[in-house]
Amino acid sequence: MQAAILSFPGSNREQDAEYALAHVGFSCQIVPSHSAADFSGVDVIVLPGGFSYGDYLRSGAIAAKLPIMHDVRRAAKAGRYVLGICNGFQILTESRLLPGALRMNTGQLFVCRSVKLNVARNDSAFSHLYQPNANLDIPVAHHNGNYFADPDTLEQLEAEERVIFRYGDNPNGSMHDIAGIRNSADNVLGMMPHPENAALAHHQSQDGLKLFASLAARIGS
Amino acid sequence: MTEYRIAVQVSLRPDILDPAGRAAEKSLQSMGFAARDARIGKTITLTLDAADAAEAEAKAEQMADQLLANPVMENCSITVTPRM
Amino acid sequence: MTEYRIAVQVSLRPDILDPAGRAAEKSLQSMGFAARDARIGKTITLTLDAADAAEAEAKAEQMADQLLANPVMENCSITVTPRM
Amino acid sequence: MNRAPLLKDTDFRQRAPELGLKDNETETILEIQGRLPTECELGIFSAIWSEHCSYKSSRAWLSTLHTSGDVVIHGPGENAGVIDIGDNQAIAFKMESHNHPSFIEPYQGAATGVGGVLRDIFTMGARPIATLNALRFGDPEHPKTRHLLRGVVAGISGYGNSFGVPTVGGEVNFDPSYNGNILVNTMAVGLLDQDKIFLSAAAGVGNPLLYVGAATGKDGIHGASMASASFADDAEVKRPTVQVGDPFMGKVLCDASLALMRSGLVVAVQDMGAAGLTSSSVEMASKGRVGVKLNLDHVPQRASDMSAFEIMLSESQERMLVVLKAGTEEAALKVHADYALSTTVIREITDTNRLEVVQHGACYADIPVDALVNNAPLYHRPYTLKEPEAPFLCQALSAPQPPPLETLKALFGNLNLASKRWVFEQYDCLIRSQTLITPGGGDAAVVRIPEHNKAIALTSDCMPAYVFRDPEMGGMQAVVESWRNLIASGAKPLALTNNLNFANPEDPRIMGQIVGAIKGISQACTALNYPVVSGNVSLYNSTGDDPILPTPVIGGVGLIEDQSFVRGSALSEGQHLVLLGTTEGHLSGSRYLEQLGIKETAAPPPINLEAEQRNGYKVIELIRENHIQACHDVADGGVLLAIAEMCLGKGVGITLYPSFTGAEWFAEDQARYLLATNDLEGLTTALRSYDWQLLGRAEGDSLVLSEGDSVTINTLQEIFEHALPNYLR
Ligand SMILES: Nc1ncnc2c1ncn2[C@@H]1O[C@H](COP(=O)(O)OP(=O)(O)O)[C@@H](O)[C@H]1O
Ligand SMILES: [Mg+2]
Repeated sequence: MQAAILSFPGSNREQDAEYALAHVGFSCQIVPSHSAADFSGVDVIVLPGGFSYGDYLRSGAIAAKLPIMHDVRRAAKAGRYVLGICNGFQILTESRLLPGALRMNTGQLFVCRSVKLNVARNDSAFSHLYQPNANLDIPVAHHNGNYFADPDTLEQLEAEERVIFRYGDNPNGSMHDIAGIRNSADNVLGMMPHPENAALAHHQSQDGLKLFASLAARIGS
Repeated sequence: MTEYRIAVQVSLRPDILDPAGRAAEKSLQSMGFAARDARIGKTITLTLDAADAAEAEAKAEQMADQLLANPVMENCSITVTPRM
Repeated sequence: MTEYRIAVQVSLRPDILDPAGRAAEKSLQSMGFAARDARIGKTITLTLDAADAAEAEAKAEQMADQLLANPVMENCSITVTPRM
Repeated sequence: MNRAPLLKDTDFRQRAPELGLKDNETETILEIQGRLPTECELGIFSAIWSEHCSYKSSRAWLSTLHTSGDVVIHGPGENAGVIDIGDNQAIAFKMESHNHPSFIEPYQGAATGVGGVLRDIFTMGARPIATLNALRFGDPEHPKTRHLLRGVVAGISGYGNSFGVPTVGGEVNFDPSYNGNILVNTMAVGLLDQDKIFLSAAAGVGNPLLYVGAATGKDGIHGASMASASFADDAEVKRPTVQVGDPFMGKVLCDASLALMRSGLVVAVQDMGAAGLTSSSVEMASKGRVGVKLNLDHVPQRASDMSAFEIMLSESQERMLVVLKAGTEEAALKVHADYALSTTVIREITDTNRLEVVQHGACYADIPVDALVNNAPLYHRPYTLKEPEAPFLCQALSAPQPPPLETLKALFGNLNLASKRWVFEQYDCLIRSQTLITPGGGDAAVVRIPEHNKAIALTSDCMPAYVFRDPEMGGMQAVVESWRNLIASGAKPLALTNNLNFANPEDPRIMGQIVGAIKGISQACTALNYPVVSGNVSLYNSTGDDPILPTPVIGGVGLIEDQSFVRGSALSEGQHLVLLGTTEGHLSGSRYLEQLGIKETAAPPPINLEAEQRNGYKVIELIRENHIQACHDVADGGVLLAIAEMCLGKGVGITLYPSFTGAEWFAEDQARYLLATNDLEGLTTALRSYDWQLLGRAEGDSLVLSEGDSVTINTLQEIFEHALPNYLR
């Protein structure tokens, strides 16, 4: 199983993602974002956390305009899995691979803490190993994690059952407590919390591990 | 070619709550100013060469659409002034 | 008392580094726009009651000085328009 | 080559003091140069001889610190201290202040403080793995305090989180003495291999000198000197401007620098910190006993009209100087191109031992480096040591005193003791995926070393109220408290860095505080074999005539050889709680008296270094033999507060047996630890011949005193957690 972890200038959780992916059996390569990429041998593309381009202008906005995002879009169309975590989620919305936008937290402060995360759907490639409605402890670490979409989009997301994770104790003002959503083909997931920081034996929680394991199981089967 | 100074004013769509504006408003009020309806937007200013004002404006609009504003949540308005 | 709409434009002083402006400019350039000297400022708009425009402007200046801008690194300019 | 105009004698004598130079220093410049200097030369002298760069008031005393030991690879003098943690690995660490800039512009001041100390770390070839910050603000009700607190914390958060280094610990305190002069001290910690340490000594005549990173602008020109103003005709242009941090560039600079160092092309590296290009080039030349020739025309510039003086003294951020092996320029530029980082050759290393600065074909400075460095002023400033008063013990308090639980609640609501969650939740403490103990979880932060079973513990400590009452005892106390915090988290203390924040050293009483504190630090370090490997001195911290409390902050690093030794401070249901150490009832400088509004200046709790060693080494052993499962040192606030803090961790209550009464609960005697155990018998057997007492057993949901008074842990939790957010609402 092959994972490609994109590294944009200013990404900083590439290695955190690699530790968790490697733990469930992926072999990982870190792919710099400055040239075109060939994802044909890759099972999952990960857009990691961080501050791509300093998060200047808007989080994820500048990274979303890079040519490599065309390759990501093509790979997603071809059915490869794409996982955007935190800044990765912001890049996915800015590049319209997922709907909506991530605004500044209502509290206006960066927030790093463990949150209660509810698995709203466990029928996804990214969540099928979780119990239905499982409650997880997973940390967030972001300044712009407040999910926003217009009413029609929200309605559509709910109707199509595309909200995969919801906050139990909403840390940022996200609409509908949205913490993570998928595309309709269920191969692209964006989420603000950091499952890779709740995955290893020495972490305070291991509740994020099943996300990576779900993917591994789906790809391996 | 003329040099144009472009200002792109980006503001949150009016139907969207602006917590930063609210916070500034509250601080102002606690300092004794009876300010209300405060909103915070941003202004990107830049210089551009173009044949005429119409071209400058068209380019500015493209820049705003493609990068400077996110239509999911933001509106923008553009002013173009030739640079002397 | 009249209602006034106040806009306080806060921009970094020209000799101060603006990393966000730089990043936006570079991105625009790599998208094919020949933009230069990009700077990002913010605009605070709010509503205020005052006897006349002069009072509104004076109050706006105080607000800018005391909270909205830090004069060691920012300049600001104020526009006041009566609200119809 | 033409020489830039020399200053006229009258201009020289007028400008020198404006740049902070004293008369005798001005004369020395004339002697060294054998003529009047150029404006640029004068700027260089004043920067290198500023208090900040030359340590002219403190150097004589700093040399008395204990700086050697088995673990020390590089002590003070390099960009950061470096210590041995086994397996050919080392830790580089350092603390730096950014006090004055943070008062002027809290966000950028604090942010650039973080950026600066991170550069000190990666300049040595180390990957930054953690930062801490020690913050001191004025009276909470002072009109500026909220704004400064918000701005500083946001600045640290903004820089550190984006750079991608976990901020894992620190301290936040309030005292009116900081009203006009806050303290913002940041500690950075990096990991590197012992055979890949980079130093700043330049070498190799003819080797190219590389300028890496951000362009030079008119930022913080001459920030290193206390120069007030007006070098020029146009005051607006020359007004010292604020430095703006660019964490994105900082991270790119770090990644690219480490890559370049791995490439084998690099001879020496130096970051541009205070006094920018001046101090970095002088330092590289001086350490390597070589000369440096700079062509300023090749220095990337943000403004078009910068003078040689401005370029040499700019404190623009995110810049480094690198000496390359001859002929490797192309290869180096290629490494940097991969990171989209701009790099330029700005000339070379020479054999002249002179600093030569060229701009527009003219020579703007030509100074002998050895004379510049060796003749830096050194002052043995007069000092008066404060005679400590008699101690203040519990017995001296007149009855009646408030019920202990009322005091406990009041203390938890005191911003100095309340939860700092509002602060540390703004810091990403998890990035890198290696943090084992996060803020609030234990006495020290603990960060794992990847691919090993070991970890390091980190802490920062100081009790200014003690230092004020007895500088020597207070200096010692800061050292032993950091030592205890490391031990309580499961570590063996290795070494420390320090940030000595004091007021005006020209006042003999303040100089006495400096001397006393350094003596105390030195004694404690020697006794505990806990050397100082790096540090920083920040003087002239006062508002008008009001000095800050003397604040020598200690940043400690310890090693946990095996992750199973890591201990948090949270008590678990069923555990027994034991106090190790002796309680005599010292109250001076305590939070208790502060809370009661009792003003005194009596001697602070004394430090007994033998008792510290005896108890500290015992706790190290108890943890390794797994006799204790959680541990917490008793610090300000005393035993009852420390017990309550242990209860808050997991929300478990405790029933206390008869032990202390009244004010004794809040005494701040030193060398004490709270030990939580599942196996009381094993622990007490191991503690035979130690002074200990059994305090209680963890159960229920309340803290219950033996007299029957009780308070629910929930109540305490609410007071503790809400104090700071309510204050900032
Ligand atoms: N500025 C800060 N940054 C990060 N963590 C902080 C800061 N201030 C306090 N903390 C954390 O809050 C907790 C409590 O701080 P403090 O009361 O000073 O601890 P202690 O008394 O145990 O040394 C510690 O874990 C400390 O690291
Ligand atoms: Mg403490």
